[in-house]
Amino acid sequence: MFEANQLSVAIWLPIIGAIAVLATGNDQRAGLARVLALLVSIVTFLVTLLLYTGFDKASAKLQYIEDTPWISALNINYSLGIDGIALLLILLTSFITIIVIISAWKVIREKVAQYMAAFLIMEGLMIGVFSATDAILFYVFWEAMLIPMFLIIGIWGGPNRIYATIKFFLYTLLGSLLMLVALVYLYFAGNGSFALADLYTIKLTLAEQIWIFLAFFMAFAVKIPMFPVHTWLPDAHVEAPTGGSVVLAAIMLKMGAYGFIRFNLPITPDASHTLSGFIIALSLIAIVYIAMVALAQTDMKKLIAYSSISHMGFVTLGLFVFNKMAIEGAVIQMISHGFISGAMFLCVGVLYDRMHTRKMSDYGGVANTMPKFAAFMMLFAMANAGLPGTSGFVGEFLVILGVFQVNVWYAIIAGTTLVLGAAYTLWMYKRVIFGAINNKNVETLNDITNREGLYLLILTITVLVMGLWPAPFLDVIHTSVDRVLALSSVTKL
Amino acid sequence: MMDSMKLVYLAIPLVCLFAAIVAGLFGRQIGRTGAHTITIAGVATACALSIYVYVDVMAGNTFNGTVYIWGISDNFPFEVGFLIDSLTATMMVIVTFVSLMVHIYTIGYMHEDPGYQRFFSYISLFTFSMLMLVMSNNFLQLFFGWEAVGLVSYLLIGFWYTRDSAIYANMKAFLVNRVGDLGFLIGIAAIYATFGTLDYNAVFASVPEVINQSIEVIPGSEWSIISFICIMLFIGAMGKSAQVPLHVWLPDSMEGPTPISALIHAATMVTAGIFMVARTSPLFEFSETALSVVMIIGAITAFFMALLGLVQNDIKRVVAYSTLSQLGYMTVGLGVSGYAASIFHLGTHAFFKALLFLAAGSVIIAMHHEQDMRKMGGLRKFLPWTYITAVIGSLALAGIPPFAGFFSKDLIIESVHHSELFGSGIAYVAVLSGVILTAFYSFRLLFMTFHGRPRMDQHTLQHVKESPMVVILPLLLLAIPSMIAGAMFIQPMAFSDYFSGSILVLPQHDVIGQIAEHYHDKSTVEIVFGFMLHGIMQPPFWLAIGGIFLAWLFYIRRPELPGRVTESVKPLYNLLLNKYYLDDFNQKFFANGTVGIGRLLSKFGDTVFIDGWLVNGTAKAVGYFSRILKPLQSGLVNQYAFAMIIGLLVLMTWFLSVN
Amino acid sequence: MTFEQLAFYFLASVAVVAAIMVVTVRNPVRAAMFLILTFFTVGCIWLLMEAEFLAIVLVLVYVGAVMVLFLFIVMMLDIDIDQLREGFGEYLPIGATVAVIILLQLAIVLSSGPFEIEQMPAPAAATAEYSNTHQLGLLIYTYYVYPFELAAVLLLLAMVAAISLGLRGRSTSKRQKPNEQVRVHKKDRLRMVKMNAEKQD
Amino acid sequence: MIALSDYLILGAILFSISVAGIFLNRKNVLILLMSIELMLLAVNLNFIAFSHYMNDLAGQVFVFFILTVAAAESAIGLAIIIVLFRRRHTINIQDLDSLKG
Repeated sequence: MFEANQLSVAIWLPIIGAIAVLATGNDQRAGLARVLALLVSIVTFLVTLLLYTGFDKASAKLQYIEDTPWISALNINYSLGIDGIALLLILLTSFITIIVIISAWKVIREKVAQYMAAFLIMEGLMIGVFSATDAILFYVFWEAMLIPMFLIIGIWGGPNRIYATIKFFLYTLLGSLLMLVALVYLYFAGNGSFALADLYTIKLTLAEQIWIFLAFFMAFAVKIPMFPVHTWLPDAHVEAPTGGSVVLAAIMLKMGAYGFIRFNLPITPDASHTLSGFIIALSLIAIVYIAMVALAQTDMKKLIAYSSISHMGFVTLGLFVFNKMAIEGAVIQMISHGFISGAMFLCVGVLYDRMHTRKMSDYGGVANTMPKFAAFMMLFAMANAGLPGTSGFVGEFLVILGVFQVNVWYAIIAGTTLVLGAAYTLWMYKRVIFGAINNKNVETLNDITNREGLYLLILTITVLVMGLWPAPFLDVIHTSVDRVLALSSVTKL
Repeated sequence: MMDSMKLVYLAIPLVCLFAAIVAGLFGRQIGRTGAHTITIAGVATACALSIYVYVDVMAGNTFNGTVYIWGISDNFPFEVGFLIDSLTATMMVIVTFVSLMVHIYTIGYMHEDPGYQRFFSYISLFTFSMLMLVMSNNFLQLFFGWEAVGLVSYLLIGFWYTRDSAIYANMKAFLVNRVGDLGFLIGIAAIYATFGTLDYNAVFASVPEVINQSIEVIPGSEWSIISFICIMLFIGAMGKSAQVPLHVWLPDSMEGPTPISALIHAATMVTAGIFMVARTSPLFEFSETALSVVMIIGAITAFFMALLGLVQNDIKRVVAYSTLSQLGYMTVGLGVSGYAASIFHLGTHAFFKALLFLAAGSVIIAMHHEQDMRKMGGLRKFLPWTYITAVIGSLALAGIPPFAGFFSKDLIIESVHHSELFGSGIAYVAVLSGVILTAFYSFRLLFMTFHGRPRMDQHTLQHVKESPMVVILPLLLLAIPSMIAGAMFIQPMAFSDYFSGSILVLPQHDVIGQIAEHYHDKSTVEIVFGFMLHGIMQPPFWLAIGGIFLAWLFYIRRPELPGRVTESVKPLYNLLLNKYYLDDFNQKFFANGTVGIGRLLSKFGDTVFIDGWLVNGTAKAVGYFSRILKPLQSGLVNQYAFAMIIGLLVLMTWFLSVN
Repeated sequence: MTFEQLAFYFLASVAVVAAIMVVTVRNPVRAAMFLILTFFTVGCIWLLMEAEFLAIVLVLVYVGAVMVLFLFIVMMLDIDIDQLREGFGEYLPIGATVAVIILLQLAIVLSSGPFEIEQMPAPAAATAEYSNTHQLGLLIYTYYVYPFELAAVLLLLAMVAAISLGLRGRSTSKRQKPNEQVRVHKKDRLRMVKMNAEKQD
Repeated sequence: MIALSDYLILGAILFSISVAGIFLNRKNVLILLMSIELMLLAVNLNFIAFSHYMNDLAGQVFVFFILTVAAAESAIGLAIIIVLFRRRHTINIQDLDSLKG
């Protein structure tokens, strides 16, 4: 029973748990809500960990398949199944949720149960997105996920949150509606099925493929986000509470890239090849342009948000050169960026909780009063700059190695992130952490508490392990990447 | 047997890492004594084991094996592994020995600093990283160590993080290095794309197969793939080994505490580039273009950086520029295929330059952290041990026989002399003129600091006293190899098949082989004396003597001369004082330029264009049209009814006209 | 001209004239009365077409109930008729034009042939046993039973809605109004009066 | 015999009159409602005529439902007018534009 429905358990357990958390009611029983939420998230993580241990790395097939009719009139099924790429992303999701719940422990004091529940619901929906193998099911999870995020930013966010939420919502909705159009077209163009496996076999002309590609592209590019549809991200990050930023950066951005892997590459392989130059150009612009924009930021969260966009440029670059190493690098970059950007936002959150400002000029010399924190943040900053030995390096390295085999200049331009990424990250670090104590507020800062130390330590270990020994992460995706490459190299004309 | 050696190899870096972690994470618990005890014990162990490994390698036991598989991608296993041969073993001994000396010295130098434990943790971590770098058997791990030493260097330059100049310098160092690393990474990518592997031996073995392959980087011009790879790798080396124009970070790195200037920015890390080129000699040998580039860059560095050393007044900066210049010598040596000479010089330089830095540090301690030489003078009497060791270091640096520097530097100069590579003539001139400059500035330092009248204020003068034993001991221990290492190792390193397993020199490039012909079939003692005798009859020796004499003339005999000379060549002097305006240029053009472009893009690209025009523009357009259409929504029911009826009318008319 | 035709033309012309009066008279009461007349005559015309049940329903429901309702309302509300007539005829040209065009177009369609007596002969008159009501009932209670139930619900709903809309709470009741109680300010209830202390002797 | 078209033309005339009525009475919502009733009557007339001539009772059933709806509509419409008048003391349509865009 459990084995056959393990994915469903991973999806619905946090959602049911969230209802239980909501049932604890108002803030008078906030403590209970916190403990319950943590328990639910840990159990979910264990469930997803079992997915990993039971996963057959040698098989290219989807695993943990479930298939139940849902709306039989339209031949829509509740069908789930994962490959190695989805597996890693699901693990990332359940892992980050635990971190987010711990990080919100003392910080969120109002509407605690609702906050925790929103994250748990989002966790379930995100796992749903990664495991859906029916396009409509995917779409439903995809859209439903917007709601908790919308609420998280809109309720627990900063002063300008309404603008940010509306921008976030409209941007992403615009994209996803086009995706729905493409899905409906495919439904009629094919044999009346929304199952991904069926969509992969539809014959399409090049013109059709290009239109469908562009429709999907809008949905996923907004989510990633790619230049030039990226401007919602800095605003959303700035206004979101720490946990919201973490989930947004760590997981939601990955869905766009995941969408490319699941939809664009296999459904419209010829268009993907035709338009790869365009995507690569956008990715390279993201890497260089956004890195430069990041240099100009004065707000820490904005800077990290831009850095996320720049790093996601590597993911799209890796995906569209159709080279196995580059795609594996892109997947690893997705996972690693989940940890690192999450950690960076948590670091900013630690500072924000104490000083209630994100402006770098309000800081300076934090290392004097918060040495432990400075050490943690140094590590994450270095990981963000892609230092070997941290997880940030693995993805970038593999992508550059893969891309070089395709084009020298792509690799060189992508490589500038080595300099620019280090420049903006370290400059921020220099302005915030180093230096003499800048003002009275910094002088009275307390170093991190045990709780903060706990989650930063967990992330530190993860980042280092992944950097020093990425083999366990790479091993599960080989056959899946082979499958993606095989699907994307078959012409559909 | 093999397994136990494998354990030894593993233990050497890991013991340093372990010490670093303990000192770093539990610094408060174990206290200052605990911190320096454990790290020194760690490095001493590593040093002892390295010597053991060295002896073992000399006995012919090399090793090449995998420690663990880092990850597999595209069916290629990226590995972490060790390659232990003569080159590695030599580097290991140099690194661990200098590191051990610096560890001991630090006890005295940093004893008042609140970040004592942190400092020990960092330098142990550095030793670990450097060992990983030199022991690597593949390019990936090389890059690991490469970046890791860069990180520790960054941390240590910014050790006193409250100083603005320090945190400026460390960021500069990291970023300039990163520019080099970009080239390095592209080089590694090119290697993987060409050879399908990153393992040294596998790559080197298949070099002849790809020798005719080319790559079209700029459309229309085909480059040899080997040349491309080598030049890219060398760009990495330029960053790490501070070759022009990526040298700008090294003088600024003197903001760090002196022990790390000695360890990282003189003896070991900056020579990583030299080591890397020597290690990849089987690639460089097949590209004369790349060799020429290496040689010319090295020659430029050697000469022009030496010029800058003439005008510096900060004691550490003089030594820093001399390091730059000496790195240039090593690079020239690489360029003319005298890898053995370069590694030889690397070794002797590590000893005498660490010695000089530590001696300078000792002076700085005595002067209460005053570094300006114009406020020193006459310290000979107060700091006898420091003085003696500094003299030994300076003589070695100037290349006076029989000190270590003479042998290695002369070997490089001779190699350049014998080279027939494109540009070797200019390089020869550059390194020769570098000799006189080297001698001049190193004795200028010596004279200004230790001789003449004391120029410091009375208060400081009264408190000047010789440094404690923990400071002097490393000086003495480094002075010994600075004296004898040259004579001891010239025969095995240069004139035997010492490096034959690790460095490849093609017969047509074998300059050292040509030199060696003179010393064929001679005993070590004969070679040493023969080499010295030969050296005394060559221009470099006399140039060095001339340089020392000039320094004596300028700073002892006629102290008013320097002022007069600088007056007469004011523009040149200013040019040198401002370091050829390179720093200003970099700051204005690259740093400010990039940030400026970033601000511009942020403001106009993101805020005005995308957000302002595209995003909010769409919203505004919608709003504009809705305002136009708004009056239609009058709220009056009868108007809506009119509209419906008129619509009905239109539909009916259309229907009628169709039928 | 048969009797039927005579009756039809008479009733039709009365209906048209009454309809015109409905939309043109000033007084709503009169308009309502004319509307009743229109309904009545049209009901008679329906009788001509043997739709007895609906004709009766029309008269009963509309004339008897709906129009009475109208009249009640008109008389209940104190309407300023003159003001409501202002601007009457302002749109007469366009209104008339539109009406005439629609009429013409309809006439073109209707008189174009298919509805003439030749194409659509009048059915034979029903026999005496034929009961329109019976037939309709058979249909409604069998085939259309669900819509019929729905219509019943709809009417109930309309009734409830109309009552609840028109219901005015008794003003004498002592209901509490918490929202107003909460919104009360001190100054609404409390007045500070300055008084000189009076000496008590 | 009376032709079908006669009934239909009568319906058309009644319909047109009510259309004109809507144009003419821009202010009195009551007469507007009456015009709508008139319009429905015209439609019903058509239904019954067709029902009669095509010998199909479905048309009459339809009229039946239309009458139901129309009754409900006028009941609620009038109730609304009462509430409206109570609040605004007018039934002038020109004043009822609070839903203006």
